[in-house]
Amino acid sequence: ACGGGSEEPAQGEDPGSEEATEPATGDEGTEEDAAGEETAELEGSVVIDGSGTVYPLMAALAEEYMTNEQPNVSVEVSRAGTSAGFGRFLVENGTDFNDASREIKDEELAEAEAVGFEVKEFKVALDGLTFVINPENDWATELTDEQLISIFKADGGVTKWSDLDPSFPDEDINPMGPNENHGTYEFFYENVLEEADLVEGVNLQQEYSTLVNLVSEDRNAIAFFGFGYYVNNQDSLQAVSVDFGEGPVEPSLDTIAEDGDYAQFTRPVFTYLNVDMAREKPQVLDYAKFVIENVNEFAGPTGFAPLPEAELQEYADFLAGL
Amino acid sequence: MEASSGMKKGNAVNVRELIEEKKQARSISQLMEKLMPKLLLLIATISVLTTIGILFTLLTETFEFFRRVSLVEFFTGTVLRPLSQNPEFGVLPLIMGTMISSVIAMCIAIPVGLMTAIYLSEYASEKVRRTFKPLLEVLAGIPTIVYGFFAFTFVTPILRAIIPGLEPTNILSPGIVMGIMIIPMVASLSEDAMSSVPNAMREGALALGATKLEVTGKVVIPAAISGIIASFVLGISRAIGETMIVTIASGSSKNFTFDITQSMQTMTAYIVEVTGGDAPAGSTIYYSLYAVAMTLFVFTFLMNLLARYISRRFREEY
Amino acid sequence: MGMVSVKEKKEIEFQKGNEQVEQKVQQSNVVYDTENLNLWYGKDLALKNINLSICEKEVTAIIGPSGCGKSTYIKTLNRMVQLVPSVKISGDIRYRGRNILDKSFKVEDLRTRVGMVFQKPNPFPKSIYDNVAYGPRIHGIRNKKILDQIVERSLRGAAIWDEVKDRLNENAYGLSGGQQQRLCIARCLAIEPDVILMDEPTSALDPKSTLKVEELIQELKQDYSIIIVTHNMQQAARISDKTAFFLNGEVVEFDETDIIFSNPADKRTEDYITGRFG
Amino acid sequence: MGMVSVKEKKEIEFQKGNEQVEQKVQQSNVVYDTENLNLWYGKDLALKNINLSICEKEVTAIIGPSGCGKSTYIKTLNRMVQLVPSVKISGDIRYRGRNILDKSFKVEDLRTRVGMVFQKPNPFPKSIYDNVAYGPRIHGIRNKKILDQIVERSLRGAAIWDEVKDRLNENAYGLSGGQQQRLCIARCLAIEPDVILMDEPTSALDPKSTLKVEELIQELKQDYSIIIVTHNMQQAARISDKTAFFLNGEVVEFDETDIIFSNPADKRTEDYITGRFG
Amino acid sequence: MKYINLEQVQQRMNTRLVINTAAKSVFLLATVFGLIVLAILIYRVAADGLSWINSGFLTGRLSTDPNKAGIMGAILGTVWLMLVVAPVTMLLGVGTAIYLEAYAKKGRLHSFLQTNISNLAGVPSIVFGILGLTVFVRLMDLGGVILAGGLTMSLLVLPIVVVASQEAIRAVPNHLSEASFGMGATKWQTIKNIILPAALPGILTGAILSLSRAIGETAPLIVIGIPALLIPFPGSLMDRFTVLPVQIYYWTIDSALVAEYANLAAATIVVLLLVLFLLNSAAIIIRNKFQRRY
Ligand SMILES: Nc1ncnc2c1ncn2[C@@H]1O[C@H](COP(=O)(O)OP(=O)(O)OP(=O)(O)O)[C@@H](O)[C@H]1O
Ligand SMILES: Nc1ncnc2c1ncn2[C@@H]1O[C@H](COP(=O)(O)OP(=O)(O)OP(=O)(O)O)[C@@H](O)[C@H]1O
Ligand SMILES: [Mg+2]
Ligand SMILES: [Mg+2]
Ligand SMILES: O=P([O-])([O-])[O-]
Repeated sequence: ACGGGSEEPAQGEDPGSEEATEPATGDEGTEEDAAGEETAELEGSVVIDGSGTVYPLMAALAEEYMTNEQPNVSVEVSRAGTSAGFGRFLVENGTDFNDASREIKDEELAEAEAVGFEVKEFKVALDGLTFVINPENDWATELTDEQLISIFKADGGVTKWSDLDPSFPDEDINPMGPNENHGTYEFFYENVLEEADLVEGVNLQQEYSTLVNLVSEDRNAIAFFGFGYYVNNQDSLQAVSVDFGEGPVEPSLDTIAEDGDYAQFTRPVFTYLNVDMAREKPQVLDYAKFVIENVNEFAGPTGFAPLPEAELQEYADFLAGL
Repeated sequence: MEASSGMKKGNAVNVRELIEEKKQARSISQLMEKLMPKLLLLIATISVLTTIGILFTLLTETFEFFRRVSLVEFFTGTVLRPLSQNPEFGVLPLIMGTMISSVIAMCIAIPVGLMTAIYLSEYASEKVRRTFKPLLEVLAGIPTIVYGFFAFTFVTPILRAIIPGLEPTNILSPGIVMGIMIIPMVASLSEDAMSSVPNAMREGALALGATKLEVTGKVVIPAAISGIIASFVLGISRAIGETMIVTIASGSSKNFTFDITQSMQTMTAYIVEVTGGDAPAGSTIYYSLYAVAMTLFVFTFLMNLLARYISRRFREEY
Repeated sequence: MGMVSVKEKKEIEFQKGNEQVEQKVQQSNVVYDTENLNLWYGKDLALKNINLSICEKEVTAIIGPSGCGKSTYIKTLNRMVQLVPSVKISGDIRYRGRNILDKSFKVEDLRTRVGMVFQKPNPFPKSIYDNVAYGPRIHGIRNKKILDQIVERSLRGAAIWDEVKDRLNENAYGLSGGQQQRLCIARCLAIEPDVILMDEPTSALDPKSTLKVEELIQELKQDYSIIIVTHNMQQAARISDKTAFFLNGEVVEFDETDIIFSNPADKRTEDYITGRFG
Repeated sequence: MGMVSVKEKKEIEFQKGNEQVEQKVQQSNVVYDTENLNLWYGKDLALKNINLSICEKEVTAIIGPSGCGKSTYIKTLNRMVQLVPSVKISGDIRYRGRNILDKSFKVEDLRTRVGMVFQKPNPFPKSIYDNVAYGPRIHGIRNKKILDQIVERSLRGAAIWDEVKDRLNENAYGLSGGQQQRLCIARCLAIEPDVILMDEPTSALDPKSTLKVEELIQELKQDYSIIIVTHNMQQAARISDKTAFFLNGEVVEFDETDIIFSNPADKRTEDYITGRFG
Repeated sequence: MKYINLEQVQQRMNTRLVINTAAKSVFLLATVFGLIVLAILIYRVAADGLSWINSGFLTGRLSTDPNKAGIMGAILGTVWLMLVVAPVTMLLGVGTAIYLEAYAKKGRLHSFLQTNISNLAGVPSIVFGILGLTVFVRLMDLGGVILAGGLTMSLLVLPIVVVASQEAIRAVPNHLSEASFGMGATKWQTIKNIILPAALPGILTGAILSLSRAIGETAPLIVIGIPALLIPFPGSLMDRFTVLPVQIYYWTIDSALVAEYANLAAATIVVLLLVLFLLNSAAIIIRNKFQRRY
């Protein structure tokens, strides 16, 4: 079982290609392992760092695992940001998992190879890139994706609301978002702006709390970040409904799902596993299995849309093979 | 001595003989006598090792940083975009943030601190002084994280109600709160300096018919000026090194501006941001952390030297 | 008025002796008149029923063993003693007829008329010039010419002008102890006081400087009334016109200096003067 | 040996006078013998060519004006003066024949034989018992019974036993100044010294306590050699057998106390004693 | 000739006295200002946090759910940290102070050590964090564990203890050690038996103050790396940990995510301030109780 699993996943692996793993052996392994582990008291620690966006989901999972599954295992979750997290992940004896709100980069994979360990990517949930504005802002509640991009793009030609629509106020727009430390920024930069420069004067912040505050107190502010940060602050923020061409779509758990209407601004969030660690340390493997088994249950409450079961099953199979 | 010990009235004990007898036992104390200074010197060198450790860690990595980024770019660049695709490493925005927050802080701390010191040292009764000083010391003992929380959740909203256009994270609010935090330091050190001016001098002035204010302004403060200025300088170096208040309340925009209503980042806050858990070793941004820390270290080091110089140089002889 | 040490009631003869003293004292012009003065530090009675009259243009010495209340008494005369918060006072002290313990009497006012020289020279850490000009300045004299004149006159008056005239802008702490003390006297003269109080002004000085200050006191008494505390009996004998002997917060005897030292009325005075205690 | 104040060479007669003194001094047993002692604080010569012999079971008083080197000299006798880092010494001091300035002479040894009582009573902030037991303890005596005996005997010796015997475990700072000073003497007796050095032991005490300590000194001299510094001439006259008069770091005169006070050989001694300076 | 015109002096006297009184009020106001801020700060924090403090909060484990979250882990982390900081700082601090005050000759070495210490006192805490990260976490490969954090903190507060102990030792009057030397005691005997006991209150006060500084420090620990979620309680020096101020930090910046975190932060601040208040009271009591009587 080990041989099958270990060959493929490392490089540039597309989650889709996992179909290649043999389900049969995997199943057996899972049952055995599961049977063994239900009684086995594990101990040791699991170390997780990375995305602040994914943090609430992973923290909730970790807490559940420690309180109800394996009380002697210490799962510590940090949230340095996706890239900073990879910094700790891609070293010898680094972290076991790295949460990411963007896909791992080729350079990063290469580094893992250089250090000499295998990386496995798990999509864990779906996040809708949400644009938020001040509750007092009653004009920009519905915008087209183009308008949004033009606000944030360097040569979008938009600095005032009235540049978008003459009926809007003649006031400066204050665009803002998370800084380059965050996967959210990179997703936005690469997938939405398609690597065009950001507008001069965009306010990039390290902490999401700062952004929430900024927008909640500034009627000309507009910011982007993960859906979860919006859900938790609906009192002080409102989300922009985005018109992708077929009428405005409000981001919600339904619309940001894989086939929802908001899917264009939806992105998967990931956690990356150091497979060698999982092989070495039973608690890491066990925890990985736990995450895959339970992630959908925790996604909704923490502001993420769940993944299709099939996708998760593939991961479960892969883990069973370790 | 032989003669003297014989005739002691006490018949039971002869201390002299006992002492002579125990002389051998004293070889242990003789050993301690030789050993302790060496042991203590060893302990005392730890503090030197600490300084060496700081310099060593900062310097090697800083050196590496400057192999990647030129000194000129670092010290003259007004743009800091370490994480960007085409990163820029100008430290000036951070220096600006640090300077502005410190200046704001000192605008609060110096006048209020000095006046507090004057009140406590010259006007307050002994009883008042004995209640107020510990209370102020409490203010000094509050962890800065608490001040950060206070700045962010209390002072900023109030300021925003007063000053339109003030951003939710700005350099003004942490600057003010930092000033409040430093008041006790300035007050306490200045008060020490002023109380150590001999009473004889006050009496000399009072006996000429001077009022308390005149005694304070023309005799006590001039006599204590070195200690007072040193307290200011130490306050500034505290402000420069302060971390949590600015990290929480001034945001992380690396603006190069004089506009205090805006979010700015200080050197310390930058270090927190970049380490944020653990810095990715080996990248330029990782090294930039050390370069900024080195700059910060040099800043505060110079301030401390200045404080020492002032308190020596301008000490009034009396 | 005069010296009355209220002891146990039996000492009636002793009291009689004092009445004679009183008469002598009244012959000249009285500057300070202390009546039934009691002073407490917290609960400790440090001055007990002091009655004493100080006359104009004389040197009055106050002697007594350590802790007997000499400094306390002299500091009461310009109310400096009230800088100690626990001090409580009862009785009257009239300075030229007005009760200085009265609320309406401003201490600042009193102290511009009654100068004080302390045991340890205490110049300000300023230039010699600024030290002397300090008093006139706080009283509103800004005119440089007038200040120059005052400074020169005061330094001359304190017999130190020649020694410092070329270094008026140097720090006063560059002077020797004796010079510093004379500078302090000059500083005190600059506000043109009426009375000068001196609390052991030479006890921190070497014999030579002491001599100089003693000579100076002799000169000053032409123009000022001087009250000097000393625990050097020889000094009291040398320079004073009248001497008061304090013991345990009381005035044991107050009389012409000659009489005190040659023919004291009280046994304790004699014991003290002949060095039998203290 | 003996007292030789080497002044300018002209003062030959003066020298002659001293030789007579020398002879007198040699009559009794010598404990301390100071020869050509010079002592510098940094560059300041504080003791100039001191020659002095101290005899057993006598009280030797050292008098002189402030700053003349009295404390410096007495502290040289147990090498406490060397706690000041800048001190440099030349000359010889022989204690019972051995040069204490010699490297091979352990100061700790010297100081167990030569006790010292200081100007201000300086008991340790410990109980009365522990104060007295301190010395024996550091010298290795731990036996409680022996310690008890030593403590009692020492306190008795210092004439304070009756006052403190019921409160041996109370803090020494609860005692009055005079009691504290006698406690310090007891502490010093506890290591059964041969010589006791006293540096103005009564200058911080009230007259009553002073008297007690003076009486005590008179008693102690039965068993100990005592060297006492005082600036109270009357005290020196009252209690000492011999008196040395110091001036500006030199010994001006050293002789029987009676002679010094009634018929001093040197004009300066006379001037000082009659209060003409200081 | 009189230069001083008594009448003019009299007239000016009133103005001068009024100015004096006015200035006094301004100075008093300034003094009170600091205390008012203190009062507001405490009131605000208490208002936000007090109702959240209950036994569950104090003894519970950390949680992402604000209603379940407890700070026992952070409290224990703080205690563990102090178990490192207290002995290490005391040993190093008092040792250094004794050396400087009693042994080092007043010369180059002495002034070098002294300068070094007062400069260290002025080095920002975050730089100590970097030192700890580089030396203890990476070089000695301890990781972000209690020992590494404690050693970092010890170095950070070392100057406080050194300076306080030096002052305490210096305040022991010379005549006490002279008395001891006079009995034939050696230097170390004198230090051990006389100087240290007499200086102890001052040393303890310094130690407590340094501990309270260490308890409140956040930045160096953040630099060393402290997990945002850590549920198990630390049980040894080599365990990862979190402490009260770091927990306050995370809850403050996460208050955007879950509003109640702000209350948790406030409640934790109340606890932290309480701890510091107790420590400081202890320091004051020690200071007053053992007020020098010599
Ligand atoms: N500030 C004070 N608080 C309490 N008691 C004091 C104070 N100043 C002096 N005393 C007490 O008042 C008494 C008289 O003291 P005072 O200083 O007047 O004596 P003195 O005669 O000047 O002595 P000396 O010759 O030593 O200067 C003493 O018992 C002293 O202890
Ligand atoms: N530690 C020191 N460093 C430098 N000079 C000192 C020191 N101690 C004393 N002196 C100087 O040595 C001289 C003699 O001082 P000493 O203390 O022996 O005088 P003294 O006769 O005991 O005076 P007093 O009666 O005031 O106690 C003085 O000029 C003094 O200034
Ligand atoms: Mg006095
Ligand atoms: Mg002396
Ligand atoms: O915090 P991030 O998920 O945007 O990296």
